[in-house]
Amino acid sequence: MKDKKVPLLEMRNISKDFSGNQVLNDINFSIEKGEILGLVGENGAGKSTLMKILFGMDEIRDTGGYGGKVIIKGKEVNFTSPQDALEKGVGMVHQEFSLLPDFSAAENIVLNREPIKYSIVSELFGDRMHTLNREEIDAIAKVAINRLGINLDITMKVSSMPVGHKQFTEIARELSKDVLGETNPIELLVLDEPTAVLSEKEADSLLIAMRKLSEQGISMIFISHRLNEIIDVCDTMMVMRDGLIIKHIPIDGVKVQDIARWMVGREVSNKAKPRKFDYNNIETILDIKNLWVDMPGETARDISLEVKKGEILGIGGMAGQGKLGIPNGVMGLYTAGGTVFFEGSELKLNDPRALLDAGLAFVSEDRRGVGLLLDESLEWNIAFTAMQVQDKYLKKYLKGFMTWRDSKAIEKVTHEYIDQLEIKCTSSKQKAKELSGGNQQKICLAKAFALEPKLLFVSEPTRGIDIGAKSLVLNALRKYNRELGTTIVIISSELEELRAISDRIAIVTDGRIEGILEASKPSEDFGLLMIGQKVEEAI
Amino acid sequence: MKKITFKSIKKLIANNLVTVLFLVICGFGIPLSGYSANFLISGIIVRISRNSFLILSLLIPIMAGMGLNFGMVLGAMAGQIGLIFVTDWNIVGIPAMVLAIIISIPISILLGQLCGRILNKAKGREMVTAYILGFFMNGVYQLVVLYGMGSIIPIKNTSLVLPRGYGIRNTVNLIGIRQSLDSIFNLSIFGIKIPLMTFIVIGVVCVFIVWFRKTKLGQDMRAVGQDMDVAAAAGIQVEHTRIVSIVISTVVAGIGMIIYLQNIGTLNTYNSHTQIGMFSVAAILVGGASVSKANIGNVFLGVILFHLMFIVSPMAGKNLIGQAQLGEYFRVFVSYGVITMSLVLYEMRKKRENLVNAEKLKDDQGDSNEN
Amino acid sequence: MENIKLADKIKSFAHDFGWPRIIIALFLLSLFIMAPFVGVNINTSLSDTFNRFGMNCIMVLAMVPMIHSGCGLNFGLPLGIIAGLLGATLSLEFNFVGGQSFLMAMAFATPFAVLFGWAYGKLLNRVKGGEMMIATYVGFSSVAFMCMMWLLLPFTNPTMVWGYTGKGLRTTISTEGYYLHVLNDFLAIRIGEHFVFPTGMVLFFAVFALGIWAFLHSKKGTAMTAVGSNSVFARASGIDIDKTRILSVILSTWLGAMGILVYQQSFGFIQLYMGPFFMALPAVSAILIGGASVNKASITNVIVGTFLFQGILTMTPSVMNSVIQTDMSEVIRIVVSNGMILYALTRKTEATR
Amino acid sequence: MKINKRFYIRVTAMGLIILFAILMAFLGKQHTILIDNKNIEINGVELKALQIVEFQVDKQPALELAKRDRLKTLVQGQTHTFIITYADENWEEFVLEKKLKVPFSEDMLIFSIPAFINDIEDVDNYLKPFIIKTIN
Repeated sequence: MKDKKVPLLEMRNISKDFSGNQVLNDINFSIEKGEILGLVGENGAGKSTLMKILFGMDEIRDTGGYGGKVIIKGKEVNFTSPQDALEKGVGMVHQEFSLLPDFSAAENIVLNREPIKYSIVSELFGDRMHTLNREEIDAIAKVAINRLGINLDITMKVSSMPVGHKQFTEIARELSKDVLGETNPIELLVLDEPTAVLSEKEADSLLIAMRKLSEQGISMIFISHRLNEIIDVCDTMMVMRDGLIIKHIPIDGVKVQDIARWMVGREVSNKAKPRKFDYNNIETILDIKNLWVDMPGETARDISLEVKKGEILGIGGMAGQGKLGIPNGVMGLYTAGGTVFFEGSELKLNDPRALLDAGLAFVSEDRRGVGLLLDESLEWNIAFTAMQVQDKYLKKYLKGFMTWRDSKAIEKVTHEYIDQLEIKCTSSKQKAKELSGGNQQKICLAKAFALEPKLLFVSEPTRGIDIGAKSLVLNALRKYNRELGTTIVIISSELEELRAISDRIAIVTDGRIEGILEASKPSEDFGLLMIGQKVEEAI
Repeated sequence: MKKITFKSIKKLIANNLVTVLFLVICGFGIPLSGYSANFLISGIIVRISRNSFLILSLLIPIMAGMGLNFGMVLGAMAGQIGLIFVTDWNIVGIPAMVLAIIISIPISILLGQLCGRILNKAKGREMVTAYILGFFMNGVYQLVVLYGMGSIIPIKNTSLVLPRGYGIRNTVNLIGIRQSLDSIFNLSIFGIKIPLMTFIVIGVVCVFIVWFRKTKLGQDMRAVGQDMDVAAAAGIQVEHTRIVSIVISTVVAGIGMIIYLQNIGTLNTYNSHTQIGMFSVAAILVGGASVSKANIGNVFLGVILFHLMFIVSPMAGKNLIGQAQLGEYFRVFVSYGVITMSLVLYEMRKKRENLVNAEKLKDDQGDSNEN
Repeated sequence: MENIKLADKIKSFAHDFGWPRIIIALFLLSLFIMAPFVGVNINTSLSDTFNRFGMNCIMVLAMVPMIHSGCGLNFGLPLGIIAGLLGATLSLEFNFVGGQSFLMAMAFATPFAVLFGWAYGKLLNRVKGGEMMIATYVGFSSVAFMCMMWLLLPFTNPTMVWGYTGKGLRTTISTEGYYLHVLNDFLAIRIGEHFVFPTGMVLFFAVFALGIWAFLHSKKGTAMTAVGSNSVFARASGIDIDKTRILSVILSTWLGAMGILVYQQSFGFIQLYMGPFFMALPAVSAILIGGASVNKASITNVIVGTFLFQGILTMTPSVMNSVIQTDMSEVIRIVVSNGMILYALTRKTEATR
Repeated sequence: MKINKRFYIRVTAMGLIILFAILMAFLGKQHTILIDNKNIEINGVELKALQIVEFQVDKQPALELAKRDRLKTLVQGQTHTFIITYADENWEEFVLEKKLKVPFSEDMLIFSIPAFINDIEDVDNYLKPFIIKTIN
């Protein structure tokens, strides 16, 4: 099927940097007509940036454009927007659905491109007064659905559809765009983790549909973390890491273990000497049994985990696999079930106050949404939780009836942390929203430190902050653990960082603990755990 | 035929609690008030012909996700201004009504544009903003009518103007147009006068609404009403579509006000439009409409039930406790109570829908935990 | 270099003080300047403004707790006013006189205010995000409900009951002989024969304002501010969101009850039935004129806002009439008051979550 | 080109609506006509009021006027037919009919019967705008 002629899409020495750090450097690859290319890589390896360049998203243009050429069928091309890319036959299917619940499948497929019947009124009041041509809408929808080779009732409302059918409706919408003849036929379809939300059976029918499309000459870029799907459906495969293409080879003969090694394999640059942590005879401070957490996008299904007193436990895993669910569930921010023992006594779930009283603290991954009072001063942000939970920084009158904010004490503690964590700000009265990402993260840390917790959950502490702030935050955490013996549970999607600071790392995949390894273990083992391949347990 | 289990009846009642409540109130009220069926039916017929055009103007903004358009008061003002000019030029009969409508349409379009733009700036709290905008424009309306007309805007007919030389009187006698639409050809079936022409006009606007849903603009509005981001991603001009929905609603409200006033016969210039918003919203809610979903059936059911309660309660109050005044307050209380209840039910149902998704998720995990 | 910095300072001051507020302040100032030229006695209008300030400021203060806790503008103020009316009528029923009747009215009103506030708060907690519209209609339906109650409740005090039937309350009841001007005359300062400063009322307000200011500095008060500013943050810090919001609603309703009592003692009449129907809008627009937004309000906003709003209400009838011989004050009141609310609602501040 | 076509359609539609509005104004304009059966003096000649006369305009019911009577009737629209039936000394009936155009802007007009009978063609004599004499 793959005749050797001008490749459908070719990307020649593509490079991109976001304010200093190099995200993509010298990317070269090409796709033939009807070929399915599997694109694999850790979060932050540069996959989504590459796709954004292909689709000419504003995000790229606003941050200084990109180097290199994008060539389609031999002609260099520079799309101005996803709509423009679509005109040239390059479609994209996102992970989250952009479908209207109360519209039928057919109406969703032709949204804003509905075929119309002329009505005289439009002469007066503009084109949108034409009436819809119902029959043609159904016809187009049927054609698009048939190309996917699945049977789907196009009159059914999307809201009452199973998840798989929603995915097919979304893909059918991209395909239907050329049936109308408005755009030249779809030649390249990018599928961004389409199977992430599908069940096994639904994923298989999607893969079959993809095979059918490729026989019709449509080439596809299939981004997924489920490596076995990649092996089943793709013709060739490309592994990306730290903005580089590590491997670009045909799929036959490749095993899952190889992919995992390429995805993750790089030497551990652990400057700090890894301390020997004797796990056997140290008592467990936190014991989680069959925890499930209903956090949208990060659902934890059945987590059982023991955290030893005084250790730094890392929790890693791919995005969306549920690792963030653990801290949010334990701390009561999202409904959770199961049993959690802290220092022997059982904790009441779904009640943040009980957790805080017991001596746990949590630095949320959603700095702006959960972690900060953006319109209030730094003093408030740092002193608030400690004041509410442990009545710190309050002057008490009439035996506790009249409490009064002790502004001097608040100011003192704020300045303490400003110096300790080197927070760059004009004054302690400055509003939190005026600080940089890195400094905001330090404020969240200071808020948790002010509680002097026995156990500290830290979630994605270094996401989206500059390198300097990163090392400072990690050092502060390490210092707190070494000097005050605070047990730290750090959740991060950057494996590198976890291995630098944690004693051991638990990998969460598909809502369960896949395995727990010593930090010093080779990264390939972690890679395998991430894609759900068992590794002989270290402990 | 779906087996009507107890559960489905309970679900039916739960969904349109407000309508059922009104059936109960009218059920008790009618016998208590002692009105004859004939009197009630003719009263309802008059009210349907008078109010339904106005209430129909609420349908399109609901479809476009703007909630209950309290800003229809702006359309009522435009209609009244049209009537004032027509009365001043001493024009009567159907031609006068048509002329008043033609005058009111550009004013309604202008006010609708203004209202639409303001509501676009207050996304998420359209209803309270439209409500306050109604009050604000009432001030501007008074500025124009109480001070502008006669001084800046020439008003020839002295019987319209206040003794001080400018500003329109509080009540304007619309004798020229009174009942002109209603009395074109009305047949009376065993004693009840049915204004056929008015019903035909109402029928026309219903056909327009049904046809409008089938147009591209109608489809865009439904899309914007459900999810603005998805609509925008598909390339629909969300802001423009929302403004158009408000403009149409204001124009229809303007025409509706003219029909309402021709039925009543007199225009009290400064407060007849203030109550219209509240009564129309209460009526459509009683008909079973919600903030996000409404159809023509809700309008007519609502008009019948709401106004039945309105006619019946003073007399019922009088017979029950010997205080007509009580019945008077009772119907005001029920009208406001109905709006409060349906707004609360709508918000709670919206919250429950989000919860249901979470529930579904939990169940999936529940069984996945077992295996 | 100097004047550039000055210009920036003015521009930044103007920006956060908000253009509409500046226009209104200048408009009021011009009214005060024009007054003497048009034969309006400055003293009387000033004392009139202070009097009206005293009458309304507690009802405007009632807005602060709910705005702080993120429940939005309290369009349901009539609920608090009804609690106050019940307190007043009960105090008159038991024939308390003078200062004592005012205290008893407050005492009677408090349980109602707490009960209504609690139920109202619970309701608002179930409709987070849609509070303002529902508050408006809770206010209206409770006023309409009370209209029925005023007819049915067994009151007997002859000054309050309808003359001929002897049952059901009059629409307006005079507080003559009960707590009329109880606060106004309390160490009132008279300068010349025109100017009277109602120290009692202003002191009364000062006590309440201080109370709220102190509360906002307390642990619970800080928690309330956090709930208003970012409720997820507050929840993560172990605060019971719903309980805090209900507390703020109870506080607002109670202040509304106290506010109407102060209003009556100066106004001289208790207005029942449809009296409190439109009382929420002036209070809401006053605090917005003072600089508050939909989720941020301070005591200074209350003072500045009430003074500006009431100043306009007193000055426009007298000054404007003599300037352009027409009573435009009603129109101006509507436009300014509702214009302000509209301005606040269309600001970019995120809607009450 | 396409825009022009639609542009013209819209302009003509706008024009049509305005014309239709003017038509409505003309059709709906109401005038009050005061019918006078009084002596009237026209360019020097004194015309006597009639003993009894019948006045009818368009389809409205006929009105009877005695000497020195003045009646009022409302008419809608611009052109009306006036029908006067009267009898002379020897009780012979005469019927005079005239189609007249009423000036649009005049709200109130006065119609003198004797002048009408005297000279049916000379409209200005018997149909004049009625101006209320204000004491200024």
